[in-house]
Amino acid sequence: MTALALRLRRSRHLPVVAAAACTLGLLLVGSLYSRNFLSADYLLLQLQIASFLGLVATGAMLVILLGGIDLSVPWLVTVGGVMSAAAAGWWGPAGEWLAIPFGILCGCLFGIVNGIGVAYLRVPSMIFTLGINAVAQGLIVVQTGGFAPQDRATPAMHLLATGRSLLGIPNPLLVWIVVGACTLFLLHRTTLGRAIYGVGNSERAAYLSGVDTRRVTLLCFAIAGACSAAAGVLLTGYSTKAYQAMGDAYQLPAIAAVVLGGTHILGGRGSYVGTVVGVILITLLQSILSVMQIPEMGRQVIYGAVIIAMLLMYGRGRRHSQ
Amino acid sequence: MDPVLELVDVSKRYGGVRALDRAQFACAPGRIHALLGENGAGKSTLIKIMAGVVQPDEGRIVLEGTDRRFVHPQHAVAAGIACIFQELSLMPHLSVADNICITNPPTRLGLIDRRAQRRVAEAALARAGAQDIHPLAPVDSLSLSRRQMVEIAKALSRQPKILILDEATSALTAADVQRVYGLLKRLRDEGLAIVYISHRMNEIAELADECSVFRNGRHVATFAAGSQSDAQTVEMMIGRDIAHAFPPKPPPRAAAETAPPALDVRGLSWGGRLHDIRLAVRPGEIVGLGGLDGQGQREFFLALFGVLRGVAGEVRQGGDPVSAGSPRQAKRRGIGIALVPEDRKTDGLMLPMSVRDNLSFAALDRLSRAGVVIASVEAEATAAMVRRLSIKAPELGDPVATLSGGNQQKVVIAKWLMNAPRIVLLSDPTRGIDVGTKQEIYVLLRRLAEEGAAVLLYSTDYAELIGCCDRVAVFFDGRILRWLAGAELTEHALVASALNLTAETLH
Amino acid sequence: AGPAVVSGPGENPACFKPWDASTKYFQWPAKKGPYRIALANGFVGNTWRIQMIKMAKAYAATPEMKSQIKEFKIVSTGTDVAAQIAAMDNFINSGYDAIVTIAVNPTAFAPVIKRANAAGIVVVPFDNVLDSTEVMMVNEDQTAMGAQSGEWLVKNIPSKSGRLLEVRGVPGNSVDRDRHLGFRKVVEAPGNKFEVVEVVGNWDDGTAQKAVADAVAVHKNFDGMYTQGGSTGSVRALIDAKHKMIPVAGEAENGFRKLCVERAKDGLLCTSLGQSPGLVAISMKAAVAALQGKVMPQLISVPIPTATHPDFKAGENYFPDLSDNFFTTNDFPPCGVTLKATDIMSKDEKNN
Amino acid sequence: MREDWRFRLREQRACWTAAALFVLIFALYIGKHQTGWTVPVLTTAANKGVLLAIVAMAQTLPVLTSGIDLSVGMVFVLANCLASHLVVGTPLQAAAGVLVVLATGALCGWINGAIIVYGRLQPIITTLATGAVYFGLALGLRPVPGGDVHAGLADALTGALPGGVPAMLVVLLAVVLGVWVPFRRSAVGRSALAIGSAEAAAYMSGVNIGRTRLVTYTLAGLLASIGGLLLTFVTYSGEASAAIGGVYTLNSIAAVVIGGTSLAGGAGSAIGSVFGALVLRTIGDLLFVFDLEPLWQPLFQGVILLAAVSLGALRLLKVDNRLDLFK
Ligand SMILES: Nc1ncnc2c1ncn2[C@@H]1O[C@H](COP(=O)(O)OP(=O)(O)OP(=O)(O)O)[C@@H](O)[C@H]1O
Ligand SMILES: Nc1ncnc2c1ncn2[C@@H]1O[C@H](COP(=O)(O)OP(=O)(O)OP(=O)(O)O)[C@@H](O)[C@H]1O
Ligand SMILES: [Mg+2]
Ligand SMILES: [Mg+2]
Repeated sequence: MTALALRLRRSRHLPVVAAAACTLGLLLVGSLYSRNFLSADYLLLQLQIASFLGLVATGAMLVILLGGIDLSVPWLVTVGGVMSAAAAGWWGPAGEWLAIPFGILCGCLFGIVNGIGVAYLRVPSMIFTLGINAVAQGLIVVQTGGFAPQDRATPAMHLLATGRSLLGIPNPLLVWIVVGACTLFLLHRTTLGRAIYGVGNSERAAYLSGVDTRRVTLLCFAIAGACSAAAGVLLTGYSTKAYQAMGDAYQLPAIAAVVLGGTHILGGRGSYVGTVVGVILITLLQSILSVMQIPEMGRQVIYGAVIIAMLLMYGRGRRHSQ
Repeated sequence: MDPVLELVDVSKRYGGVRALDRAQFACAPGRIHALLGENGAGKSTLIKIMAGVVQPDEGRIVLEGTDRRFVHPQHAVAAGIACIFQELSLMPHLSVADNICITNPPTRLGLIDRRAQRRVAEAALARAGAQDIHPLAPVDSLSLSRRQMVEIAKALSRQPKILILDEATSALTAADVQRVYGLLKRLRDEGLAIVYISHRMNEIAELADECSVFRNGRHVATFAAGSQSDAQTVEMMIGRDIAHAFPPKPPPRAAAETAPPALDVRGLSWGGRLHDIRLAVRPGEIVGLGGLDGQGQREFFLALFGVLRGVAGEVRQGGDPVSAGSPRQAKRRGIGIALVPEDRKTDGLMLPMSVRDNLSFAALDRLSRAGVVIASVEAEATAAMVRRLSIKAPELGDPVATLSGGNQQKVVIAKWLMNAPRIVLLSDPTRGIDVGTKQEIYVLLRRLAEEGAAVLLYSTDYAELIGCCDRVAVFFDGRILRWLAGAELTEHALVASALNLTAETLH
Repeated sequence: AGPAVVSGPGENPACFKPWDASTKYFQWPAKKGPYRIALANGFVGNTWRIQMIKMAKAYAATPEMKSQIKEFKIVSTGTDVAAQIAAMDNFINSGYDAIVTIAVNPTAFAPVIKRANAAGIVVVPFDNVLDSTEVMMVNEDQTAMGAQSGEWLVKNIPSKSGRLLEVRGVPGNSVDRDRHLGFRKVVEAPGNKFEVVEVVGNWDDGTAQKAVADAVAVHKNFDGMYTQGGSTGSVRALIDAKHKMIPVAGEAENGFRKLCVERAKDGLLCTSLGQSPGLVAISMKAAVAALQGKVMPQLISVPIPTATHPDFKAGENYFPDLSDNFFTTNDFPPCGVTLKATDIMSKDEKNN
Repeated sequence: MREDWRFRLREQRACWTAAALFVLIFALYIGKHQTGWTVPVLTTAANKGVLLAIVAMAQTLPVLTSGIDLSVGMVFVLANCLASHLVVGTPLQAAAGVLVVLATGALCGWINGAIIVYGRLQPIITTLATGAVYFGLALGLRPVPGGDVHAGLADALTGALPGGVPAMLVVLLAVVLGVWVPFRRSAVGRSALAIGSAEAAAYMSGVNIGRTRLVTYTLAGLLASIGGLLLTFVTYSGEASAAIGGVYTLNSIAAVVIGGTSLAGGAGSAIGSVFGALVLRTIGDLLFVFDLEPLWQPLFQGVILLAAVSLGALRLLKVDNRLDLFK
């Protein structure tokens, strides 16, 4: 038993296994409250809802792997939603289909600015993305307040966010699966993926190995911006409209999910599978605490305590000079 | 005389490496005790144990007759042991005075008394013979040799009973070296026990009262200075004849002389740090860079590798001017430069990443199509490289941090060989590497050259330069001061030109 | 200084309706117009606030107000209560005649009101108001809003039993508390046998939609729903879950009302009552009246604009062509505030 | 001795830059203000500015050790809620309440430090999580806004002294002199800088790393709670608002950066952060003196914030060894 625990502790899969075990544990606790927590309906719904967070966390993970952090999530999600809906309004029927790529593109542009600030101006990501978040908010307030763009989701967006086109699997889950598969491929099979891990472990060493580390950073932030915006598009489809501050609920859960999935907050280490498990864990935790009507106070305390407890379980960090 | 500090049967392993193996050591007050041994013999580990930085796996530390355990450097400091580490332990953002008094500042009402601290620092600097250093200067504004003096002053300010210096003179200017000699002799006469590590035999001869030789983590012998000849001492350190450590050099070939140089540097300058460097290397040649540490050798490599901004001068390859604005350009097929940086832990490797990922990292462009790594090609290429350099790694998927230092260094070299470079720059590639591995690396360098690469080797180890290189350019203050080749290439000539003996009076 | 407490009745009681019989009346010394009026807003990043700001600007530009206002300045300070207090102080220091405000945290405003009174400045908090009888305020009765929603639900669930879903607002906010208490008082009154399930929706469509979806997935069946805000999202979640259509008491978002009309044939029964961004206009009007020396009730009760099935009328109390996020009720005829919805959130911007 | 000045100035350069930036912006603000340099205007600015300044000081301490404290805002809110319960009644009771509030803040900071030192977790994620816990506790204390505070104390601290000096500035000065200066001048404060500068070197020099971190985070918690206490005096009430906690945390980091402290640690000063905070606050105040469209105000603030934090990029022009970019 202890031997097994020790082996696990040494292997890189401990976070994934632990988070998965914790997820199962949560479901069991939930099922004491209501059988329905184990129903397929409920679980599929959770996966559908987790997809939104999953997309955001995908971008967040890329940035964290680099050793950065992206605090512009809330308003980039809103940018994605508002701009896609607006595009549908501007371009009429053609906008129907252009809307989705346009929204994502807008997020991507903001992501590129993030990347320029972090990679080329070398402003700490924590602070530059904070500034971009404020700018994005400002632009959206001006845009909705000044020009009253359309904010209704197109049918295509609605279908993408709530439909079930394949074997009863929610469409957003399909989207997440596709994005997740691409990310897995990106991280583990491409030169860019290697470069991301390299930069996260030691930007110096990666640079001296002939990697254009600034371009890698720029790309990751661009992808992160696009992921946030894509989540915004899906959310718009889900609630059939885009609205201000729709991304507020995603910033901290995304970071928490990535870290609970075993990605090192200082970068360079982590697997996407871990992030997937982390996202599901966080979504379930939020949902179960909500449905069990735990008062907000208790929810916050439990939420924080779970994060600390799990990280402590993954093993304490190494000491410095040894 | 009774020893003040005694280490009995101490052992220490780092992963697979036995840094110390039941080693013995004792030092007495009023004596300078030299620790001798090859790179990686375990000298630094031994003194780190004395200083409480590293905990021994087994063995006892006896201080003034009582068994002690130093679980934290503070305890050793409190016990009167002051240590100057090989990797300096200064805080670059803090001022000289802050550094000197970091653990035991003079206080008034619980707060640091800055005036008193300044006096302490001034006194310590004066004692170390470095009055020219301003106590309020931030350490990161000082040159390496000045920093080393600060480090010495810092150790002195702790009023130690035992003073340990680990290659404390490696980066000093000649004038400072003399000052430190005088200081150490004075301290010895005041009754301190001094442990002195150096690779320079002349320093040992001048200073030491006693010598202890270590080899591969074992204590080999302790004897009074002067009782053994240099040759005997070296024999003890290396365990065999030095001549066999290096592969034979090929005779100078007439044809090679006329071949166009693989690298032709003309008038390269950078800021105030590199001045008008001219140098040509032909394929098949190993050219050494000598001189004291920090005379611009590293910057020269960085300039060639495209890391520095604002480099003036011309670099030609096969007659065509080339310019690399970044390592990415420098490693391109057309240019084909590889740089093996001296600090493998921060610059050469991504420690938590697997051996395989590290090996293929610099050559991914060759192992991928359209940005997608072809796993089979990668596996084959890395396996071939592991065989070629006989890298000992239990599992290629393990983090490279779990390998021993020598094997890590091999990984750094291998990762660049994957790229089939035409010009290889190596910066102190054998630092902290055991004897056997070193020899393998020398053979490898020679083979690389024979295969047509041009090799530039910077080393702080004179024997290495003499044994390995066809020619050596001695750097001094950002210039090439002298070229040494053939019979001129002796330790004496290297040392003399490294210290720029004719210019010594200027300092 | 501050206003003198006088006896009623006050100015234009149809518009400035006193809260209840015990409401005091205030009178400030009359000042000569035109006046300098400020709006100290907190957060801006949601549709309600944007609509409120545009409403304020539009109302200030009406002929009626234009003649009375020399300068109208709007500052939004974000969510930090200290910054908003400083904004109020700044307006006081700069000698504005009246300050209209939505407090980030109303209990925090006592000291600033004191300073305003000392300077003879009329402060009119609205929407998120204070538990104070020392300052003139404009609001809808939040407890009554909860109670009214509860009553309507009880009335529309003949069995007076079953499971109700309550979607609450931002935790820690007094509006959330008042509406919640009002609602619970009614549905938990003797004679009713409801089981109430409570989730937190943060007055946000996305959050509410998720919370309702979760609740439906676990509890399967509800007989009625009260949602404090994010009503569109709450109903969406019912529709997405293919839950049977039930009576829903919600806020006054346009999207909610649109859904109510659309799904009425499936049995969705709605009442929609909400906080109107138009409160700002009434507050501005009240501020001007006070400055003119009129007698004003201390607590002005604005009627809760309510629309209940089957009285939803396109172009009147909901707007099929406008955004879902639009808040439907903006005009208050008794007050002469008759800004048309399309004037405020129209696509071709004229008043920006 | 002339050289002494040169070194002292160099050490304080970032701090002076922030101070100069503040003076510039504040002069612009006062110059355009309708009433200008008067006691009420200064008092208003001080009441708002000092809160953020103190939270920014709290943030500076962990940042100096190359850590970060994402829970400062939540400790600030928790202290506010606690103070609205405890700092009431007779002067003696109020004083006891103040002590309890400050002790609670220090305890929160100590818990952060203990998890970081003994649990060996990263500060950023540790404090993110503990921040949630502290907010939960605050919500438990104040389910809805309310409470009260000792009015005499509050009036005294938020008003102006007889000479026309805003009392809050005096409080700020007292905190600087009472907490920051002793910290900076003590061995433990210098150890904190040493850790941020080079942790391994500090360890080898015999610096007690664990204890230093513990003290640093504890003081950060204490300072954050002083901020929360002052917020109570400004608002006469307590409120558990996640939004406020978030705003103060993020602004405190921005203030630290604008104040010239590097997020990589090792160098910087809380005085710089104080000016950074005042700069941020004055940027907000510019909205009063410039007639901006209300809906353009958030954009204006965002752009200025972005510009202010990007100022540091100017130093890149001087870098001639690209490896220096990666430290
Ligand atoms: N080699 C080191 N490099 C850097 N910091 C160190 C090192 N060793 C210890 N420290 C710091 O000093 C603190 C106290 O060290 P100490 O050795 O007393 O830990 P400990 O409490 O004994 O650990 P454990 O609980 O694992 O036995 C550590 O938490 C760490 O921050
Ligand atoms: N932190 C460490 N982790 C792993 N291996 C180490 C570590 N420190 C030293 N070693 C290994 O232990 C052995 C002894 O190293 P040590 O530094 O004591 O040698 P040294 O005699 O001081 O050599 P040099 O003359 O190069 O300074 C070497 O093989 C080295 O690679
Ligand atoms: Mg050596
Ligand atoms: Mg050594």
